[in-house]
Amino acid sequence: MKGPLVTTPLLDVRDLTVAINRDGRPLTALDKVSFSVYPGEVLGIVGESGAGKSITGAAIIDLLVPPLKRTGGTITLAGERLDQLPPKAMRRIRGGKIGFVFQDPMTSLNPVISIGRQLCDTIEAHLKIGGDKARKKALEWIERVGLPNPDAQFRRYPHQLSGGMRQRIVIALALCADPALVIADEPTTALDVSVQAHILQLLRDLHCESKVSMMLITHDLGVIAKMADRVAVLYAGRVAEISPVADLFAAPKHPYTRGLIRATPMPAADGGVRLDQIPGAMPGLGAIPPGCAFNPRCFRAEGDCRAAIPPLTTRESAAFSCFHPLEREIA
Amino acid sequence: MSSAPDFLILNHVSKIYRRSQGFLERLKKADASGTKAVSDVSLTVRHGETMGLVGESGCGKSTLARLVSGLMEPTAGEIAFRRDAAGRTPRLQMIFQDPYSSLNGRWTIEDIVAEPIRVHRLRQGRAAIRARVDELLTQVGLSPADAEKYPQEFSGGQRQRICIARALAGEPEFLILDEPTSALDVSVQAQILNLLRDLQKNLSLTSLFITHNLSVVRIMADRIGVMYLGELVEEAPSEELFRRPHHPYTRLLIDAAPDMDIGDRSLHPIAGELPNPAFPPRGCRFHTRCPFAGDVCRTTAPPQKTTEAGGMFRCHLDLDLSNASANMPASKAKTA
Amino acid sequence: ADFKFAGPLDAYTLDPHAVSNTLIFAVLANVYEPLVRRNAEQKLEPALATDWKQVDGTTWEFTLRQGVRFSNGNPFTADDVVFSLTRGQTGGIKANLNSIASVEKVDDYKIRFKTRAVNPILPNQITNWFIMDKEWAEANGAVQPGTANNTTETFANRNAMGTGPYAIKERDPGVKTVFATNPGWWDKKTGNIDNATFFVIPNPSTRVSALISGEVDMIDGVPPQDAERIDKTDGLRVQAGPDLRTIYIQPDVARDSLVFGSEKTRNPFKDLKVRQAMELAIDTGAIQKRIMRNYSVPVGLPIGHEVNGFDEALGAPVKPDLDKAKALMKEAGYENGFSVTLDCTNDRFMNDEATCLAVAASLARINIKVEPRAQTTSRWATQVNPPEYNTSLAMLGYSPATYDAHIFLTSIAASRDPKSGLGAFNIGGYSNPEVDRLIDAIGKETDQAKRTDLIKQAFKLIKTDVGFIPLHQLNILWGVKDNITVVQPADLAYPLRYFTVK
Amino acid sequence: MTSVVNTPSVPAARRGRLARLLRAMRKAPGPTFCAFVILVLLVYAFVTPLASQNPFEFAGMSVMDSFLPPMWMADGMPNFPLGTDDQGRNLLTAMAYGMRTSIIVGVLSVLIGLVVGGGLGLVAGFVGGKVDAFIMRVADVQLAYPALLLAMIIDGAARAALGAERSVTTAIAIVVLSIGIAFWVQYARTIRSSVMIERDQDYVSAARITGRSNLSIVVLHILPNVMAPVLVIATINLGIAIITEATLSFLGIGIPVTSPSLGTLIRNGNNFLQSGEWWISVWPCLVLVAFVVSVNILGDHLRDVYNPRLRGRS
Amino acid sequence: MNYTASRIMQTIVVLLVISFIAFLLVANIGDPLAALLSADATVNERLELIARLGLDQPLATRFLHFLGNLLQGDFGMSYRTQDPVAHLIAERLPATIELAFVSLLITVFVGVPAGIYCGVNPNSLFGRFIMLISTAGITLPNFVVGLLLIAVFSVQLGLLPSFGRGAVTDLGFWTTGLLSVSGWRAIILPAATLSTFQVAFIIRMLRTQLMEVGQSEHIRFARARGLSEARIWYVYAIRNTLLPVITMLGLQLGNIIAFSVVTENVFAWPGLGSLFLQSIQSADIPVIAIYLIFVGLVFMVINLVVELLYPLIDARVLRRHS
Ligand SMILES: Nc1ncnc2c1ncn2[C@@H]1O[C@H](COP(=O)(O)OP(=O)(O)OP(=O)(O)O)[C@@H](O)[C@H]1O
Ligand SMILES: Nc1ncnc2c1ncn2[C@@H]1O[C@H](COP(=O)(O)OP(=O)(O)OP(=O)(O)O)[C@@H](O)[C@H]1O
Ligand SMILES: [Mg+2]
Ligand SMILES: [Mg+2]
Repeated sequence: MKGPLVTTPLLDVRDLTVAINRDGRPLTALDKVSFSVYPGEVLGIVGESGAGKSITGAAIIDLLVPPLKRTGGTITLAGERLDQLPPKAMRRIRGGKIGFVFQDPMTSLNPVISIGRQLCDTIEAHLKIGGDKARKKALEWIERVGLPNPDAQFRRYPHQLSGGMRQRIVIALALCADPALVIADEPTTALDVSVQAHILQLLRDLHCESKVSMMLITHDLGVIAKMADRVAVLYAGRVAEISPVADLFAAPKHPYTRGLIRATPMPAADGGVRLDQIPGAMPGLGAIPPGCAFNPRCFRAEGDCRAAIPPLTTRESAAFSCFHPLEREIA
Repeated sequence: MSSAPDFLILNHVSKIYRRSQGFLERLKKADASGTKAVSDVSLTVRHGETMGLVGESGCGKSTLARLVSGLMEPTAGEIAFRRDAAGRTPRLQMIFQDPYSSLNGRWTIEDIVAEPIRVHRLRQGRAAIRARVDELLTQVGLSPADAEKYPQEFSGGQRQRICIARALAGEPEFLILDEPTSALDVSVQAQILNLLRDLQKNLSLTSLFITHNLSVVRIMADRIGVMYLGELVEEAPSEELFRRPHHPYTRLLIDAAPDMDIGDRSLHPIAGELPNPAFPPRGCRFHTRCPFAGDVCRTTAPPQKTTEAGGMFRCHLDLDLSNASANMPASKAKTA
Repeated sequence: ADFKFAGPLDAYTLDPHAVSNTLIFAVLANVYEPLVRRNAEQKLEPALATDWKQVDGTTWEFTLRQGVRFSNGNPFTADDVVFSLTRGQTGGIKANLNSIASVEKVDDYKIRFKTRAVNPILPNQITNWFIMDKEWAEANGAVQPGTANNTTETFANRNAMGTGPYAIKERDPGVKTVFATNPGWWDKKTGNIDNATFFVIPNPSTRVSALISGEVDMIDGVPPQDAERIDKTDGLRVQAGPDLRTIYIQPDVARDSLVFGSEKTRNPFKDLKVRQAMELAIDTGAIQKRIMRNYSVPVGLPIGHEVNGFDEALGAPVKPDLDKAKALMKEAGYENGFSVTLDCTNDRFMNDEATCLAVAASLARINIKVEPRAQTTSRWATQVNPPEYNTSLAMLGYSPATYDAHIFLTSIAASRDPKSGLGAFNIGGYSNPEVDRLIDAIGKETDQAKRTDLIKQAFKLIKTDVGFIPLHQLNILWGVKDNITVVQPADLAYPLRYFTVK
Repeated sequence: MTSVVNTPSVPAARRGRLARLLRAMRKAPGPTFCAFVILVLLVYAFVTPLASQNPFEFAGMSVMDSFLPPMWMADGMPNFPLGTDDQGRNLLTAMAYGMRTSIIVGVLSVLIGLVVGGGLGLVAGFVGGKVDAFIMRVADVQLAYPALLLAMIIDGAARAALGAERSVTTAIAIVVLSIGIAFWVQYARTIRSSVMIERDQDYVSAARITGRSNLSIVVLHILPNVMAPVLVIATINLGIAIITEATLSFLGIGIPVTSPSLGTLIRNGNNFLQSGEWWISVWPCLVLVAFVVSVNILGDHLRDVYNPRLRGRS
Repeated sequence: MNYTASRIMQTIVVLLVISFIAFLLVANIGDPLAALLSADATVNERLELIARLGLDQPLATRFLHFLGNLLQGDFGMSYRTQDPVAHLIAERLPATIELAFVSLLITVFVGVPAGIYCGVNPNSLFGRFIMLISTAGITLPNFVVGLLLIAVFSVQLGLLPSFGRGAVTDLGFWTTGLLSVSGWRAIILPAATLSTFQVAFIIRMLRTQLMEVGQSEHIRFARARGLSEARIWYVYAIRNTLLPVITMLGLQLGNIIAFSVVTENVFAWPGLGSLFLQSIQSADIPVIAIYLIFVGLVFMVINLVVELLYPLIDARVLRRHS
């Protein structure tokens, strides 16, 4: 594993804040989220639905949909401040420097444009090559993501492919302009177990070949366990914990992290054992309690948790925002 | 367990979804083929038992559930419930995967939960019905005050609780759960699974639990059936199935799901893709993806075999797959 | 000179014998010629016949013009006349030729007609009977006039072959008709139109616009309300002249109850006092002023001033007198009135629908609740015309093409008689034996002065009976460019030969 | 399935209806203004006739009052604020009556379309198969014959059937019927496609498993869920119906001038546009445009609000 | 292929139904004799004509006869003009088709850009302005629009003719006004009138469709790949809206036919609409019946062609039916 502390990060996100203007009242969807991705690293981002995972991804490449708006923080990619880029330059980053894999392969491909055309368009937009060269590269990528008979696939339309094949194309589209970073937003959630394993394998192979950095957004801890080098846990728009993957499972610092792990039914668990559930539900937007967002569900919550938002504290290789972090013994 | 009486028997049940035919096709009396979503499934569920059903998407799990629930008629075979002294079949209820589409957005929670009570006349009078609704809502962890609200005001997990309350309101003897938690977050899923397990224990329900998540089915089911392309390829008591699967597909399925073991980060994709269910392969349906497939698998449908533990599987080979990931042959099939 | 003009309707067909229709005659009179025609002053003058005389009560002798050629060069002879008579008598115009029993060719340029009865006005009756080239008709299979149940189109439907001042150069039915001058015409045109194009523009607003924007030189059917606008426009004027057509209201006095109205046991219109009251209640002056914008002439008789037999004294419009009308209604026992439906057209005469409403409003003042029912002519006719006569009160218009009142008397004022065809268009079933007797006498009278006197007597009776309630005589309204002089006959024709472009 | 919007577990206390309405109005001033215009015109159309003499009663009509301009122009008279038409009718009240007729025609024809189309659409969508194919094929044919053609045909046939006995009511009935019939396809198609979606929703399966009959499922469960888009179409169709009626009267088969609709007033007034009596057609035209534009904008707004794609998952 | 065949089959059945309805109209719309006989016809003349026209036969026999004639290409004769109906329709058809064609051109060259603009910039001031205008366009009755255009462009400005087709060229089977300057000048106003509804309609369609597509996942994904906005809207998004827009336009054909009746009347345009109106006014039943069948046929054929063209626009359609 590459030591994250020795190199400078490829992507550095500091205090990223995203708000929604609902009836004139600004609601915070992301509250001062900070993390970094190092070159060649896979950063996993986990959290329950609505935790703000997708917004984080979208905010980085400035793809937030209107009621959502980035209101603060800095985003630096290889020294370049993305948050200050004009739209035109941002377009160069998107796809060119940062590839994005969407969750649902069924809806993220344009149904009336052929696979090949979509690939060529993307390649031409970034690599300044055209015509036959782009075509050749597109064919290469179709082959690289493991689709047989690239020439035939090139002419096909998305509906002629199965879900797994489409997701492969989506990945090809994200990677075909040789970006430095790939953000994959739940790349396997919509897929079946068997296909999921295929896609994860593909991502891993591509990652090994090209050393591209990766932000892997998921809510499946199993995927995290297999794929991530480091993990950021989001809760209600805030970072709960950032740890190397081994530490996260072995010794989670934040009670929420532990709750999440224990609530996940896993084959390793004994069939007779009762699942541990976290009481309550994640607060919705605008209903975040004062203090630590997790305090109403937390078994360790005390007065200070209700009074102030715990700051992100770094300890050894991990960072967490909790006043009463769990010790290794408890886990 | 095995001494309990049979509750539901499926006898060589098949379901074919026919393609809608054009006028000319019908004139030509073209072959009446279609998607054989469920093919020749025989299954017995005993009283008080939870039968789990797993398989990849499109293998016919939901179709089977709809057949059992009576929403659809099987094309062939029969489905028989145990009848009570009066010759009545047991009341059944069903809980669906999508908590958003399974509640009518124009009805209040009270009306939704009360519907089975009213239809089956389980309680008489407004007050009695309301009291029962409140009781049920409390039972699934909601508050009686929620009865006046509309489904839109609830989160997915809460909705699924409402669905459970509605199902319970019908005082079912048999409960079909079609992927009841796969739309939910882990933390909510744990809550719902716990709730369901409590209910199973307390109400001694017989149920059919469908999911594609093996971990979930392992926790929830007493016996598990594995389906592939409409066929039941293996069926065994829960622990037995995980300990010593007999069908290669079961093994591969178990391995394919990523676990939280960070010591071993290898992935185990099943080679190849699921064939089009409308045109299943000849012989053993799994042979296109099976690492052990031999010539016989490509030509002849495998026989049904029983195991000493009371399980069943369909495979030509009799493999010991108890810890197979190590000695699996490399995949031969390519992604199609 | 070239001339473009537009009207609301097109001639259905170019066949002069297929349908008896004013518009068809108006168009065809430029192409075909009758034996006797009307001049610019509407007086009879020789056309294809140079001379005619009544040999005896039932025989008329016509001398035909020599040296006349059809526009295809064929000479005009008595054969063509005989042919056209036979043809006409099998076609839709046969009613107009009804009085002729037979024709006899004396020589190539002399013919004799035998009439069924004594007929002093035969020349007046045949001004719209056009002579067609016999050879042409035979060569083109147009011997029979078109009838609706034909399976093929008659050649004469879209083509014409007459001796007139113009020939049809181009015909697009319902769209336009192009007339080109006939260089071999026997007579001299007083005007200077060489080529004329007639356009059909059904929408009145569009028609007026086309005139104002200069796309056409003349339009027919100027809505009265737009006349002022046209007059005020530089280079345009409104040419208004009397229309032969007179608009009147006729109550149904034949039935014993109202088919469309409140009275189901008695028919108030049978009461003379009610009819008198209605006549007194309708303010024709107001209608003239407001609705027709002075482009109409209130009259006291259901025939116009130009018609032979019109009596100035009788023809003066009735002065409205509401009090007297109310008194009459009271006397008749209808102080509280009754209700009745008034059947009107809404696309036939100038402002017919508005007139209809105004009449209803007038009658409301003597408590007759009139429900106006305005319909398109085709529907109105199906309902009101024979044999149904399915109306209790109808607004009608009549235009005696012969310029003679006799035709009004025979077809409208005479008691209905299906056998003889008398009174066929007597929609209200008016019947006065004395009038019938006079009509018979008029038909036989050959002395013009005596005849006119008899006509006046008949109208006097009709007037006293109030069998018809006359409203007004219409005007023909043309919008014309100032540099064009036109002649505007009262029978709606467009005599292009008189038109001059300066 | 990504739920974009997460529901707060503790739903905010329900705001009062009034407060919600006010909020909606503040968010959409345009549609609010339109709703206001519609309201004013409705009051005008339905209250004026109660408080004034019917200008179409011949008893009170005088041709001598005809063509009076609006009162602020020379020759105008204060008792005819907007002027008079060719028959001397007070345009201010005449338009109210006309508007009332137009609205009645619009509403009735929309209702007919809604009932016929809704019923057929429900059946087609729910039963499916051959019944569906048949109904939809008939719908295809119907589309070839829009209201204008239908009206001419029905009008002719009705005359043949009823003879001359033809009052204002029959005229209105014919117009309403033709426009209504021309509309049914839209409703049928919309309802059918929504029913086909709803039919497969799990809540329907749940009700069926519980033992509900097909009829009660359709009535209790499906119908309430498919009405929203249809009601939006209905609002927009109301405007179209009124205009269609106006066009019909231009062709002479609309409602008779004796108890005119707005359309008939416009058609009639058109004859006097060039002669300078602009007010006879301009006022009704303005009222018509104001009403229909308002109805349309409001309908469009409702459609956006009730967009089925955004519905349910909030 | 099979799909095509069954569609054509259904279309034929539907056409039979239409012809039956049209025939019923012939039988029931009114008394054909009223239009045929002169007013003073005797009872005998009447009976003779009834027999000659076969009106004394039972309805079924008459329908078969009508159908037989129809299939032999005999469409009957107009009562009014005593022309063969087929001739009348053939004569008027070019004018209407050219009118519809030019109005379609206007729709495409005005409506489509405006609709795209509104769809891409739904909240811009100009976009809202276009929407307001288009709402008014739907609102104003067709005849009012026509007369207004005449008042402005013919009377006030004197730029364009107010009626007729201008100079037409006869190509033998077709008369066209599109080969002469005056023909083009003459077609502008009526085509504009006829297209007001379509333009407004297509603007709204495109706007809604584009707004919907604009929010779809695949457009977001296209953005995430850094494609230019122009490419995203004009290639990726527009393609997705084509199918519904073309379908809806095809279904609007009925309205175009209906509005052409009004437009042709206003502009004295010598097309089928004028013919139909004149026929209705004079109860010319054979023309009405054939016109109705013809309109149904054209509608069916055009929509069938549109449907058969779907796969060219959107390959998904093929799969739905195969
Ligand atoms: N377009 C939007 N309008 C309003 N609220 C939004 C929008 N998009 C997201 N949100 C809100 O922002 C919060 C975070 O959403 P986000 O999509 O990032 O969640 P997520 O962690 O990706 O969840 P999931 O696992 O369901 O994808 C949620 O509460 C959601 O309701
Ligand atoms: N109504 C239908 N008509 C035709 N084919 C159908 C229909 N419903 C399902 N199928 C087909 O039948 C097969 C089995 O479908 P089913 O829904 O039972 O699968 P499943 O195992 O429940 O999948 P999932 O896990 O995605 O819910 C699939 O191939 C599907 O495409
Ligand atoms: Mg997400
Ligand atoms: Mg399923």
